[in-house]
Parts: sequence; structure tokens; C-alpha cells
Amino acid sequence: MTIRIQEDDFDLASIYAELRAPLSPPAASTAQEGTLSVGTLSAGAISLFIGLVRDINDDQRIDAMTLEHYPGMTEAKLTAIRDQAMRRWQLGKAIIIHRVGKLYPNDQIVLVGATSPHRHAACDATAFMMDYLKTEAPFWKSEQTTDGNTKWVASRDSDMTARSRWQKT
Amino acid sequence: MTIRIQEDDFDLASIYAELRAPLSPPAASTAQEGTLSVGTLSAGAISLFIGLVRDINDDQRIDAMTLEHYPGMTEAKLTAIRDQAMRRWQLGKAIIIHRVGKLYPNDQIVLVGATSPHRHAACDATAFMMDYLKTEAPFWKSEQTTDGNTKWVASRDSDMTARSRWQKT
Amino acid sequence: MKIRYFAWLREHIGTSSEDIPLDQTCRTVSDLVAFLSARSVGHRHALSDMTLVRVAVNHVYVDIDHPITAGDEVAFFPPVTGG
Amino acid sequence: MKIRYFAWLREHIGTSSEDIPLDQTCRTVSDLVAFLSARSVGHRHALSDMTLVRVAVNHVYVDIDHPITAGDEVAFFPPVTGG
Repeated sequence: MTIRIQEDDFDLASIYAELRAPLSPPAASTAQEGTLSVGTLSAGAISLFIGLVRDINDDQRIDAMTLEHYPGMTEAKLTAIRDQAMRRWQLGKAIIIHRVGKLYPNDQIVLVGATSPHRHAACDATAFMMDYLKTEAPFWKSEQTTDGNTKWVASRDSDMTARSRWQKT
Repeated sequence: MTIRIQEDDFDLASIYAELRAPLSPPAASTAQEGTLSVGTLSAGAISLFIGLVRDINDDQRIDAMTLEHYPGMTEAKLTAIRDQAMRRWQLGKAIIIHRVGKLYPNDQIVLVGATSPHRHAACDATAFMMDYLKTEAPFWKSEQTTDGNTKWVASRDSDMTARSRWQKT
Repeated sequence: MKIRYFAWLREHIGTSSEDIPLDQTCRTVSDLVAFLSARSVGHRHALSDMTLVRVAVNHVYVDIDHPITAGDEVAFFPPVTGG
Repeated sequence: MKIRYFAWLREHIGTSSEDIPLDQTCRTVSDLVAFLSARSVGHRHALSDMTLVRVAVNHVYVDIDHPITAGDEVAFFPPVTGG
């Protein structure tokens, strides 16, 4: 259950319990061969990022938002982003959960999490997955403002800039 | 309750509920004056880092570890680190919890969390607080290995290097 | 060929998906955009400025000169805004 | 003056804290280290290589040439290893 796209809310405590649970020995030995750390089953470091619906965007109060996505491509993209992170850092587990449908201020939208023996790997992988999700995963937000209008959220150049920092030179 | 040093375990779900709860209006208006975002009460972005006791360190299996600290200075240092993060990034809330006493593999040792309207601020502030905690907060670990020995954990140069990346030039 | 539209492109065109027989002259995404733009005012409006539109063929992002074949699923949508 | 020791310094010296009258010759941390090193073999051993030791005066990290006064709390400990 490493990629989830769902209308339902998610529960941080149960996701954290999944991430924190020690790797089973076969998974651990696949993770790092040839060192004694083959047996490292405890994560050491867990990084989590949660995105919530903000009550204000571009100086307008938001009543609700609707998240549309491209079924099929969304799963493929999120899986590819997670796989990239798993290859780039030494991770135990990595998870991406994204909600779709109608959401309200302070609702949870997205959760990204990673575990690793090393804290910087866990934190960097989490930021990496968020930056790629923001620029590549086919989700679109429309916002309903308190004055009764509905508008599609514009993409931000800052998200493209954020993604570019991960490109290796 | 933004800095806690405790022997007891902590509960991620209740800490997350605290971080996720919208700021009360006075706190929000103090946070950012002069813009409509004065009213932004919902966090938008929440970053969390949790450190667990690893079952292996320096290629040795760990049975247990004991965390000693310097009461008084620890609180002062953690408060200063959190204050630095609050000044440097636009954060809603920030929290540091660190356990002391005897801990076992997969036990929670430390939690650092930050909320912000912007995801990079939340993630960077979390990494910043961890890097400074690792190099400045007066905690010391002694590890009990499975062969019955107890030894003080050595500090790592990599932690000093990690901290130096936050120094502004 | 299956064509899919999302977000404001879907709203302008008035449908989220359409099955069309691939015209022989349509060899690239660019050809397909010209072909689809002739179908209705909504299509023409939605596809008038392709710098605002992203294209995926079979769930993979492609450029405007990417080749297409009859069995492809081609999707048009604005830059993504999830997360 | 209150002196505090942590981690392996505490173990070598055999106490976590001691109250000592400040010797008039002790004007800096460096003077204090010399003074304390004369108290026991454990003290001398613990304080023999100050590159391995961090010093805090009144909860603030200081260098070896930092001035000290009678009311100070001076702590000696290894580089920290929390988190």
C-alpha cells in the first residue's frame, strides 16, 4: 500500500505505524547487501509531510476545493516518483497518499513519508517526492471562494524551480 | 508545549492534532502582518521528523541505549534552536520533543515538527532543527551492545557538516 | 483513438473523453490538435494556446511533435496543481 | 563555583557535580582545567585532552579562554550525541 489515491480521509497514526514497523528480514537484506546492516530492521529515521487545504489562496478566502485527477496516469506517475526516490536514497519504506474529490479548509490533501537509516535521506526523499508530485502528478484543483466563484488553481513557477534542484548535473 | 524533554514515550497522533489545529486569530495576525494572509489560520504544510532507536550502530547489534542530558541547558538550547527556526522561516508552529533515560530498539527518541503556509519552509525548518539539535543540544547516548558491553556513542563529523549548510554566507 | 480532457479543457470542450477514428493525416500530436480544433468552438478555444496545455500519450508526457497511432490514449490538460 | 560533568567525563571523575571555592588564580576556563586536573587522577585523565571536551558556562558554549567568576556554573562534557 505504498501509493494510494482516495476520496476518503487518511489516518496519520495508522500510516505511521506501518512506516515504523520493522522491515521483515527478507526486505531488509534486499535493501542493503554485503554489510552487517543487512540485518537493520529498525528504520532509524522517519520523515512525514502532510498537506492541508488552506483557508486562503492568492488573497482569497476558500470555502472548498475539488480535486480532479487522471485515473491510471496518476497511479503510474506516483509509482514512478516513489521508485525514483527508492533508487536515489537508501530508504526502507516510502509512501504517497493523495486525496481527490471535494475538500474543505484544514482537510488533509496529501501525505508523503519515507523511512531510512539516515535522517537526511528520509527528509530529502520526502521533499523530492513532494516536488515531483507537485509538478508531474496529474491532479487539478478548483477552488470555491467565499464570494461564490469557482476557479481553477494556476500552477506556480516556484514548483518547477523547486523540482529543478533535484536534477543532477 | 513546544519543547519537551521526557522519559515517557510520546504519541504522534496527539502531537499532530496540536500542529494541525488552526492558529487562534491573535497568533495568526502576529505571524504575518500587513497582508490578507493575516487571517491564514490553517497550516497548509506540516513536516514531521521522528528518530527511532536503531538496532544496529557501527556494525554492532544494540540491546538498549541510555540517554543522559544536562537539565537546564538542554531546555535553553532547544528553545534557542526552535526560536531560530521561527525567525528564519514563516512558521505557524514548531515543536521539539526529546526523550531521555533507557530506550530500546525501535523506541521513539526524538520528534521535530513544523507547520507553515509553504511546504519548503516546513521541511527546511524541520531539517534545520534536527541538524542543530544533533550538534548543540546536550544529550549523550551510551549503547549497550548484545555482547554485554556499554559504550558512549561517538559524535559524527557528518553532523557538523550537515549543520554548516545552514550558515548564511 | 481515445482522447481525454481534464480541468478547464474538459469544461471548455464539454466532455471528459471522446473516441474518434484516427484521421490518416494525423501523424503527430500537433496534427491531432489541428484536427480536434476543427470539431467545435469549444475544442478550438481549449486548444488555441498549446503553451498552456500539457499532453500525455498513454500516460506519458510528450511534446507536440510526438507521433501517435490509432491505439493510443491521448490526454490534454493544464499544468498540474496537486499536492 | 558549581562544576558539572557529563557522560564519560562524569564516569572518569566519579561525580556528576562538585561545588568548589573559586581559586583566585582561576580567571579563565583554561585556568580552571589546570586547577581541576590537580584534584585527582580521574580529573586529570578526563581533562587531559581538551579537544575532546566541550565547555559550557551558565548553559552557554564557551572557548577555553573564556573568563569565569565565582557564581558561574561550569560544565564539561563530550561532543553531544542526541537525536
